[in-house]
Amino acid sequence: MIENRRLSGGSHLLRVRDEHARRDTPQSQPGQFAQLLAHPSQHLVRRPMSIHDEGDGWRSFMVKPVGPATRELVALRAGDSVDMTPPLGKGFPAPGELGEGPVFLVGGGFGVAPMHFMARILDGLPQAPEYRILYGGRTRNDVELDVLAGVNGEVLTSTDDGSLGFHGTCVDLCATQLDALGAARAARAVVLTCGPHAMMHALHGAVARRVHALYASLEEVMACGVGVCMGCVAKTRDGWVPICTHGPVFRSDTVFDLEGTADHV
Amino acid sequence: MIENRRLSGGSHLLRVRDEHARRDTPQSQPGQFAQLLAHPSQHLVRRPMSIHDEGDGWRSFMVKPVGPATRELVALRAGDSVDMTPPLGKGFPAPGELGEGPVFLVGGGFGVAPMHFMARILDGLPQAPEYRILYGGRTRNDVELDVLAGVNGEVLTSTDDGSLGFHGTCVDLCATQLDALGAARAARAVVLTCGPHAMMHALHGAVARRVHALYASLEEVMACGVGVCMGCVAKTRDGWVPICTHGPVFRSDTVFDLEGTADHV
Amino acid sequence: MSESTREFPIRIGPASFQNPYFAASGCFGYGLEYAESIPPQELGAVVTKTVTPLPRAGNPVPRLQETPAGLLNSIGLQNVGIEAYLRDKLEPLVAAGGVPFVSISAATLDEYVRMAEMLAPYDSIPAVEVNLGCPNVDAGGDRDAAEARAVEQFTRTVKERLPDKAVAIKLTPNVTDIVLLARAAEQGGADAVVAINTLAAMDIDLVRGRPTFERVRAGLSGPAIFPVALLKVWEIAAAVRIPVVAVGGIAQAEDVLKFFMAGATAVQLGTVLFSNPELLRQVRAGVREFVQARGLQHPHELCLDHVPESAEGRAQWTPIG
Amino acid sequence: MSESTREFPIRIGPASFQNPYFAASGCFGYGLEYAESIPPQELGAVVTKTVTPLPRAGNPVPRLQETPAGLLNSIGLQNVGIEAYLRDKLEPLVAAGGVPFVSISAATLDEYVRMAEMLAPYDSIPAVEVNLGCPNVDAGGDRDAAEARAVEQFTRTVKERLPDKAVAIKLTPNVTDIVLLARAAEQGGADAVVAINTLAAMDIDLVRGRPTFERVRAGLSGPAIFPVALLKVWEIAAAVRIPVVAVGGIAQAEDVLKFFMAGATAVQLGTVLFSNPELLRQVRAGVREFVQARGLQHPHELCLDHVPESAEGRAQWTPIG
Ligand SMILES: Cc1cc2nc3c(=O)[nH]c(=O)nc-3n(C[C@H](O)[C@H](O)[C@H](O)COP(=O)(O)OP(=O)(O)OC[C@H]3O[C@@H](n4cnc5c(N)ncnc54)[C@H](O)[C@@H]3O)c2cc1C
Ligand SMILES: Cc1cc2nc3c(=O)[nH]c(=O)nc-3n(C[C@H](O)[C@H](O)[C@H](O)COP(=O)(O)OP(=O)(O)OC[C@H]3O[C@@H](n4cnc5c(N)ncnc54)[C@H](O)[C@@H]3O)c2cc1C
Ligand SMILES: Cc1cc2nc3c(=O)[nH]c(=O)nc-3n(C[C@H](O)[C@H](O)[C@H](O)COP(=O)(O)O)c2cc1C
Ligand SMILES: Cc1cc2nc3c(=O)[nH]c(=O)nc-3n(C[C@H](O)[C@H](O)[C@H](O)COP(=O)(O)O)c2cc1C
Ligand code: FES
Ligand code: FES
Repeated sequence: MIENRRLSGGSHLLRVRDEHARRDTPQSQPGQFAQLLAHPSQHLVRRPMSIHDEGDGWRSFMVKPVGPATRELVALRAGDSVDMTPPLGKGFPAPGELGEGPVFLVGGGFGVAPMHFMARILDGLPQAPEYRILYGGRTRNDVELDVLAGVNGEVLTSTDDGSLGFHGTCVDLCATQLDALGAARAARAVVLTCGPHAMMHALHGAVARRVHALYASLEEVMACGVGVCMGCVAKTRDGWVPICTHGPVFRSDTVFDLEGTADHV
Repeated sequence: MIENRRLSGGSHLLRVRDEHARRDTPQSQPGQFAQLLAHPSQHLVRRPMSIHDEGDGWRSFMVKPVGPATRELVALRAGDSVDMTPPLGKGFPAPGELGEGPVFLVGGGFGVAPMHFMARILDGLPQAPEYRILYGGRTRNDVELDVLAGVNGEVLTSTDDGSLGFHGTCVDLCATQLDALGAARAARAVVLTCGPHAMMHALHGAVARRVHALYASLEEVMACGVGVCMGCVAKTRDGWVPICTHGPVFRSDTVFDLEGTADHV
Repeated sequence: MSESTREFPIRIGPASFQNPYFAASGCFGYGLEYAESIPPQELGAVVTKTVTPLPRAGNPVPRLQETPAGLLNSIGLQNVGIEAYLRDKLEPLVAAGGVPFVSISAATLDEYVRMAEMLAPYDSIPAVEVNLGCPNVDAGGDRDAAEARAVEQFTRTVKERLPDKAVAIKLTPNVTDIVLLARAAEQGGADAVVAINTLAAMDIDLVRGRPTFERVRAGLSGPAIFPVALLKVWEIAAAVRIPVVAVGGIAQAEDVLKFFMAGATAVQLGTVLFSNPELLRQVRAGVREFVQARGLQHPHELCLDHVPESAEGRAQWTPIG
Repeated sequence: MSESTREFPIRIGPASFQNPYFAASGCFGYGLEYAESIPPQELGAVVTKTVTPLPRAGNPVPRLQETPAGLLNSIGLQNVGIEAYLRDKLEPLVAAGGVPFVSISAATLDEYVRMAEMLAPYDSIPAVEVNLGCPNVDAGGDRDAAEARAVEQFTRTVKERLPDKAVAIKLTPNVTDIVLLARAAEQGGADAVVAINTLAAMDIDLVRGRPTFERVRAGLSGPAIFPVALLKVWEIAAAVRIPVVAVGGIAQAEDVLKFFMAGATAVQLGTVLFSNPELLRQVRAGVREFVQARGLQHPHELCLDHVPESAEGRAQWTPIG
């Protein structure tokens, strides 16, 4: 590990060495993840983490300490070793596939990590599309704006208690933003989201039909990370498929509002 | 942990903070041990380690990496935390109880650690008794003389292959030393030993009857360290007793040459 | 301090205990060995090292081997025998304010008769645990007790002679269906079942090229077995009406809370005590916090609904003022 | 590379394998998913994800939970079904040089008949593993297979229809005496027994206040269970004359060496593959070094003397030039 920086709300930004990583021709796509574990670790199974950025010789991750393995990770110091897989899964559509309309990057909690990566890539395009990051949390403490440092695009925040930015959820915020665009422009918009399942589900209900496309990055407990163990499945139109290989990013209409998923949360 | 110093043969000298420790009025006796484990650790059970020295606010240990838990310990860096029990068990007789004759401290492998502590204490006495450290190993690499740095007494070494010091075992060396003393002085000598079971057993056979007393520090796999689990027993004249509380130091004639112990090794 | 240890009292048959946190047999000696770091009076009860009709020297060394998140032991019930126990070990524990939950084991019904009769006169002993699950002895070990019929008979034999004491039957997990054994214990008149003893397992010493333990088979304990113990407790709690005392791998308050959710009336701390003498205090604090945060009065209210309602009152607790 | 993987060949019934290192069922998919880090042709065989007569969707999520040194799974045999397996999955593995050891499971004898008949014509399948130990399904799982009579019947049914293939019977450890099941498999004509499947266990989600898995009961795998698996393999190897394939918690070469000492003919790598794709190479190097250092030719020579001599030749190996 190269660097461990504590963020404003208690998450950590970890920068991990990877000789194949490249800033300008990244080996990974936003929405892809890697599996990480401290090395040595008290744990058996590496934990999936969305890629927050890729630089020359490193990749970064935003790790929220929610349990023993993530606490172990954030306790590491520069120089300690980390066990890290190559980038896994299918990320968000490439910038070229986002169409001409406005792009909304909607992140909740550590779901903002892949939004940072996407924004940084959009910023680097000769003709950056118009995009906004909508970043929501319960309270201002959950909105760790320093994780988005260096991003050019506009960042709008929302908090459930109104302590920062828009008073409400980022689902409401996104709906408001689409309202402001007008139906025609909204219909050309693409929304990318990552965050708690309930939030993404609500976002699907609120905006999927009004926009060109909504892509959501799903989360499930993982072991192998490569479609072998069948541990991390989601019900899609094609049946139960591993999130780690068929996702984690799915078009929302292929995974939400299907029979049998309603009670997933 | 305050300091981790690699010794010449691959063992490590670990200095661990303990606010109760005192150089001049040590809380522990040579031959006592503490149970150590890296913290956090991949292991469940703390490992017994003879106390190598006690200073103001610290205790030191000579750790030989022979398996996973000792390898974990020697990989620690200054500043890392260590889980350490208070001093446990019964050590060697106090200096005042060693009598007037010469004292031999016979250590094999990491068994030299408590000999360092004993020597350092003898050195500090107003009238230090005459003592010698006999330190044996298979080859010169096993004789890590730097672990005895600062000791005033004479150090004699032996190696099975003759690559350093006396050519033979430290049992032979001890016998030779006693021969040189003459029977009468030898009969007043006290021998303290710590090392592989087979070595101590042989030493008992070779010298116990010629000297005033031989004390041996036994080794057995431990869990509780306080006489609860009955895991670490040795057969003594009083039956099977926990080494961790009744020892690890025993008068050799109470534990060797009893029925049922011959096949222990 | 004694205030805080008198918390969440429980009942098992005729006996009551100031709290539901016990020490597991074999992991706390006869009760005083750990007194410096864990005063026995802070525990709900001390389940003592299993005593047998005669003293036992136990198995050859080595007797212990660490495994991933576990500990193998082949102690072989080394103990002073019931006579010396009653003469030398019982009183000091009681004098120190500890509550002895005496663990016994025997190879035959006759021996159980004799042991029960020896224990009966001691008013200072509120409870007896019958260890039917030791994998480390030849006679009277887990293999002899794998039959429901045997469990019922052993239970009845002991309970008939100890009507005023809580009699708890400790079961082996090394069976196809532990529920059958628990039901047999209930049928035999047990006041509680205790689950689980160690899992049968072994290790091999590669250097010496032979099994680590002379008896080959040893008992696996520690965090590694917690998920197994949890299932056994869950299954038993759903099937019997007597209290279930949960033991196996407890390493933190969360584990204890899970046992309560699975229907345990009390828990026993074992292997992890060897390396974490703070465990009792951590458990106490963690359970208290969780229970209070949910506005409950007693961790028994955490019990999930797999447990038949009729069984819920099995270990009625009475809030203490 | 292919030179070094052709090392310590073994035989199981009519089939031979280039080395004794297999992938465990459910831990290597249908054989190609891991190909980038673990080329299937480096394994002695790939035991495929268990296939059933019809496709199965498996159990609800969550399906996984880590425990101390272990992994709980409640996959529920999600698989494409035997038809799709034979149509889509078999050939690509064979084409890549992998050796398919096809794992099957069914709920009734009739279904086993049908599956065996479907497999019989495929010359590219040298071996079939019958999974009688899954704790995560209702019908055909470990509880149905806890009876020796059932094991013998299932075995005979499959083997009669697959005389030219190696038929291995995978047993559940969740029984009082696994040796009875192993003997029943032998009696039914099995070419090998495979031990062990996962230990029955569970976890509880404290936050949601309910069992982590919808079916409550799940299967525990990983290093935590190694000492249990080792004892089962030891006991079985001493009691039957057919080869024993060892599986359970292998995390390093030392574990594999212990299984060989306990009498295993081959081993399967499982859970630890998920986090250590180097495991196969580490095992290969570690076993080779140990065997060579002792001047042996084959790890089968490590087998200790609890195994009857008559059984030692059970998996004769022929040194390859
Ligand atoms: C595709 C993907 C991307 C993710 N990206 C991030 C990220 O960028 N930053 C971040 O902090 N977290 C991320 N997570 C979540 C992260 O993996 C979990 O928080 C972590 O595994 C928890 O481990 P723990 O031991 O600390 O906590 P535990 O106590 O084990 O679990 C806490 C919570 O995490 C879930 N969880 C446990 N194990 C796993 C596992 N192996 N896989 C997934 N979830 C698990 C549990 O269901 C539980 O709800 C991501 C998860 C997925 C699937
Ligand atoms: C009283 C006493 C004093 C000791 N003093 C020292 C010392 O000063 N320096 C030193 O390097 N070592 C000392 N040891 C030995 C040390 O405890 C073991 O080397 C250590 O436990 C090995 O652990 P491991 O995980 O590294 O190796 P493992 O692979 O677990 O074991 C390697 C060897 O150590 C033995 N061992 C394993 N666990 C234990 C245990 N809990 N207790 C005792 N032995 C065990 C095993 O039998 C095996 O032979 C002492 C042991 C005792 C009993
Ligand atoms: C060293 C040791 C000795 C034990 N001795 C006994 C015993 O004498 N009687 C008994 O009923 N259980 C005995 N046990 C089993 C424990 O009481 C307990 O059932 C088991 O270890 C599981 O709990 P744990 O994982 O918390 O240790 C012993 C366990 C260990 C580790
Ligand atoms: C995620 C997962 C899925 C499994 N699926 C199967 C299966 O389909 N069929 C089977 O026979 N065993 C299955 N098993 C059991 C393994 O093959 C193996 O018997 C067990 O995990 C013990 O070995 P291990 O500890 O090395 O993993 C599965 C295990 C895991 C962890
Ligand atoms: S984590 Fe194994 S299939 Fe996705
Ligand atoms: S280590 Fe437990 S009695 Fe000595």
